[in-house]
Amino acid sequence: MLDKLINWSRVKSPWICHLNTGGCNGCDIEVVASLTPRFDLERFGILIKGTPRHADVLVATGAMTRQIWTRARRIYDQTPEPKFVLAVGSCACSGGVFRGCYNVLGGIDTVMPVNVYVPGCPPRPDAIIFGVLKLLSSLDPKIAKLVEELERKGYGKDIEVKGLTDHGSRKRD
Amino acid sequence: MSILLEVLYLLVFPGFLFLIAYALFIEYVDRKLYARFQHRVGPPILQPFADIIKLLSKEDLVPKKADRKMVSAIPLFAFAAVITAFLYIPIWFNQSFFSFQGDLIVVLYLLSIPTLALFLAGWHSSNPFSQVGAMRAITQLFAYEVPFFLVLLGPAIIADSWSIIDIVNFQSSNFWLILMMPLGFIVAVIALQGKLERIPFDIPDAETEIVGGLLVEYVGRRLALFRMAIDIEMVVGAALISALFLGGFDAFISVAGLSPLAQFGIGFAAFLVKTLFIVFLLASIRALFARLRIDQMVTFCFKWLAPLSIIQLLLITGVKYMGWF
Amino acid sequence: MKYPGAMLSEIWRHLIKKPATVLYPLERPQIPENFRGKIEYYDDKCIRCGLCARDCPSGACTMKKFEEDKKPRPVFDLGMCLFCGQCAEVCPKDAISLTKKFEFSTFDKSSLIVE
Amino acid sequence: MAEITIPIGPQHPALKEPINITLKVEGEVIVEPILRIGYNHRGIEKAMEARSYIQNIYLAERVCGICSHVHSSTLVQGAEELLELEIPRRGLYIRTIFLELERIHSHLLWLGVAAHEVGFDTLFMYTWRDREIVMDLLELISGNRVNYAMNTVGGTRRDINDEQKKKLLKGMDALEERTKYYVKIATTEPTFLKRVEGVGILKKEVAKKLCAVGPTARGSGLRMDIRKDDPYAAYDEIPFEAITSDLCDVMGRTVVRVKELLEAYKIIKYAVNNLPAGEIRKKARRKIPENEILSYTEAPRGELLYYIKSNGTEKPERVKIRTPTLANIPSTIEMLKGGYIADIPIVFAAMDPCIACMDRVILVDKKNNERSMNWEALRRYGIKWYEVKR
Amino acid sequence: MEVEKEIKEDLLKTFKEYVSNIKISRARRVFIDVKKEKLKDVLLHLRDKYGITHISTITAVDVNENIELLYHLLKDGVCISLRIHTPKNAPDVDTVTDILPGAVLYELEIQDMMGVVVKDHPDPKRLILPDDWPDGIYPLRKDWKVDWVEGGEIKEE
Repeated sequence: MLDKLINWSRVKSPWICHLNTGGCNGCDIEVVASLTPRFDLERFGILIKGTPRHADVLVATGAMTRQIWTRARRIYDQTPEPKFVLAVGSCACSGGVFRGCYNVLGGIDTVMPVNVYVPGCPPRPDAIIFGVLKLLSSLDPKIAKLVEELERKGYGKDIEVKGLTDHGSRKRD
Repeated sequence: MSILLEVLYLLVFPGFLFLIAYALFIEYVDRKLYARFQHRVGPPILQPFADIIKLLSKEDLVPKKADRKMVSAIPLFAFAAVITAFLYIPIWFNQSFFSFQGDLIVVLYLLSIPTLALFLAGWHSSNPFSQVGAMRAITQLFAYEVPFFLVLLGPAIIADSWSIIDIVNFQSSNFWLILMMPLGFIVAVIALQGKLERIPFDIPDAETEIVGGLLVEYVGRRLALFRMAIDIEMVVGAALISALFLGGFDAFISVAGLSPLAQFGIGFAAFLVKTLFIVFLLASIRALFARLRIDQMVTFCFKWLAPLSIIQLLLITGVKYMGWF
Repeated sequence: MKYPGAMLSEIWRHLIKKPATVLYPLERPQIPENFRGKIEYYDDKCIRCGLCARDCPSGACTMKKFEEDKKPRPVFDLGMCLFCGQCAEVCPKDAISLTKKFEFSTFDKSSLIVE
Repeated sequence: MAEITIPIGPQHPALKEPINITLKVEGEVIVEPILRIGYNHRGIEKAMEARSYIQNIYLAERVCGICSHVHSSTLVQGAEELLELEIPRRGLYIRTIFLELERIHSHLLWLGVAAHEVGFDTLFMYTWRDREIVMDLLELISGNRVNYAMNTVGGTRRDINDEQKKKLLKGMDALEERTKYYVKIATTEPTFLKRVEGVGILKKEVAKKLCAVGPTARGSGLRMDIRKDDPYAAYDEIPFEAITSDLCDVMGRTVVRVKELLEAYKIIKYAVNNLPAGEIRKKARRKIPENEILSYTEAPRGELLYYIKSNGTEKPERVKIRTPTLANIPSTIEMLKGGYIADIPIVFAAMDPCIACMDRVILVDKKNNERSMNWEALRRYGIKWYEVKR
Repeated sequence: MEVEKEIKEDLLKTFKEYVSNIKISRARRVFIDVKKEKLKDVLLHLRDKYGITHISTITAVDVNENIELLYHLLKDGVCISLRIHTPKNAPDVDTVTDILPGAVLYELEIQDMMGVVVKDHPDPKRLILPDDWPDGIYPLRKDWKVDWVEGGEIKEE
């Protein structure tokens, strides 16, 4: 019962800390854009926190540069358990277009374990939200079902899921 | 029997459980309003609750250099202070359980404790950000505390009593004091905003300047306690202002002949409506302004708020001296 | 004229307006027709010319030799792809196209390889 | 009271270009900022030498995600000049429309971020909501919200059809109305004005001496706009004004950016209404003859410079990129001197590399080399602070 | 085109054999070869006579035995590029920050990336490359191929 409650709270309140490891800003502004009225991450209970101490999810963007990787690693260590890492953008997944440059180590996963990869250059804010959902789907079977459906149908119109957010399935015109 | 009732008062209503639930609800209302002002959807209703549970279940970290005992004790201290303060504020009928002559001063005193606790917390977590935040918090404390105290003195002078319940009773038999001292009400709301460290006075934890400010190093359940303490402080502040200026549980209806249950219902409903109204005002202020710099904040408080509250006080004493009340 | 709270009417008006939020995933965003999303590759059209791999800026597209094929054919690693559409542009036979699909986050990087 | 040193950065999440500034401060007043950059150094110039021009277009777009189109335009423009290629007018007009759309998106973003720096979150949310109009238009035409991949050597890759034209015009009208409202807010809201007026002062002579560029220079009254001085793309045919302001502070830079927004709407409307017919691109050779070229453009942040040296193959011999932010850093250091710690974000944002927040400030007492202050030091800190303030 | 021609004539007259190879590649683009020791005089002359104080950047190019430095000066859209050469085995150049204060960062940049020693620089320090980058490796030189440079270690705070 208590486990269930804790699990529920973790699903409902994933606070994120945004970490730029040397990207081109494209993904960064899309992460910030996903906070703004059009996408509004707060409806999932997500808040962006400036300090890794308060965060549950590290959202890392950009290829890992040689100058910053020690600090990135320290930030990862400072985040309290349970923690997750979301690699947003192709650079964060693998180094992307900068792979092979002398000052780039590669993707985020060269320095810290990554839970979910969100490819795209940059991914749409929707895709970032989907990445977060994908991450949460490992905690909550209800979201897992939704994610599966989204993946299967791809871009479709008739997906109906209730109870994901407490706004119900209110449809807009 | 009376001991049982007392325990019930303390733990369930209006004490511990109700207060926590209501504080979390108020936080939800505040965040939702803020989001709607910004044309967003905002968080779901159980969001604050989920945040707290999650924080309670997080791993516990204390920075190496920090003083472990202090770091653990301070949030509890702040939490206890605000919960105690609430017990003196009447919320549904004309006697608060712990009311006594002079409880207004006790409440004001207890309401200052969270800020001091925040200062100590920032200071003892040995992070430079939080130390800068602590400095700013303590500087700010002196700025808003003066007008806040001065302006809350007014109702006490009018009603000739240091007891909140007397002031409320005075209002229900005469009129709401906001009619007599609108200036005081405005100053009180602004000063409360400063007390709660929200925009435009969120200088101690200015997120874009010093990251999380005071609470940078706070993790898990200590952070949860602090968040809760600040939420409860908001409830207590709103309830205090509504009791002193908006007539507390008074709802224009004569409750003399009604059954105790109906009396309770009406009074409680009035309490809810009034506190929510004040939260609405607070949320509007938060959405309307940019953050001030610390020196601008201090100047603002001493140049505008303090003189205004003194003018209000002089007016009140004049009225009192003339013997109109 | 300077007065505090210049935005008051605006914020209170927004209180009764419907939020600007698109409630993804309950409702879907408008994806334009020529969106550059997930890459699709049609093996039957491909003539194995290797132009796509030559022009790929990030090395996401490489020519890989398979057992059953005589010539190497392109393999796309979406974990490196920039979704610029250069490969689709140079392809003489339209064997590569960029779809409107953007939801392909994954736990496992190897699942991002399109063959 | 000893001077204390505060290193800011580099890895802050919202920092667009990770940067580290070490500040020597007295109380809350900055005495001397020291700079350390390169956290975002990825070795692009070296990488460009190993890639063909076609591949470099997409690499150049990723130099910066906000002004991606202007980077690729500069590169492509240089390559076209080396090839002595005549570009179809329609292609140039479409390129110009994108350059201006990008300027709108960047300036709106900046306005929001600046509001966020001073804690005015509501304005931040509103501007970013309205920015979505531009993002939608960009996505509608190019297929991506941030990196448009519209340029190629010889023209542009995608055309604008009639329906898209209509949407562009409609979007510009809506944005113009909103921008005028923001101008009203930004000039009447006293708490906002208090944070931007008289902050981060950069005198005209100093700006000239330190080679400031873009809105930073124009906000100090220096009239320098590459679009006017050295017209590229279709700017020689489109009427517009170069904006300057003599306020010399953050407010001046705000005024310049907001007025530039209004100009940009006009430019786009003109370009859409007068879009020439014809094709959008010409076929270009892959091998580029040996020569050298300087390609200047006016990015949203200031002048952008590419020096391209070709060697007759399909790969460049040397590409040198000078971004406007680097040019503005000496001026920003000048602005920070004598300011308050609390003003760092907004002063920095005014240059538009945008430190949205700072991370890991470590206070080091210079004399004792201690990491924190004791109570006595704290008391003195407070007293000193007020003395300095007075 | 008048300004460019005027500058060309004027420089040829004033500095004679110290300047050569003046090329006006198109309107508003001038490339001038200058002898290394006369660079500062040319800069002073341009500053005092034409009011050119804006330096866009300094480009360093690796050309076989020499390293070529281009000082791009800008005035009202007219870009004048002064080209000097310095031997690759011992590249050095005098600082120009006393004439053009805006060149501070660009000089550090060429020092980092090409190994050109800037003499009398007011604040010589590493600007762009990582702190643990080995000395003597300059990434933009042609003879250095991109290969792996050993990474640093996490330092205790």
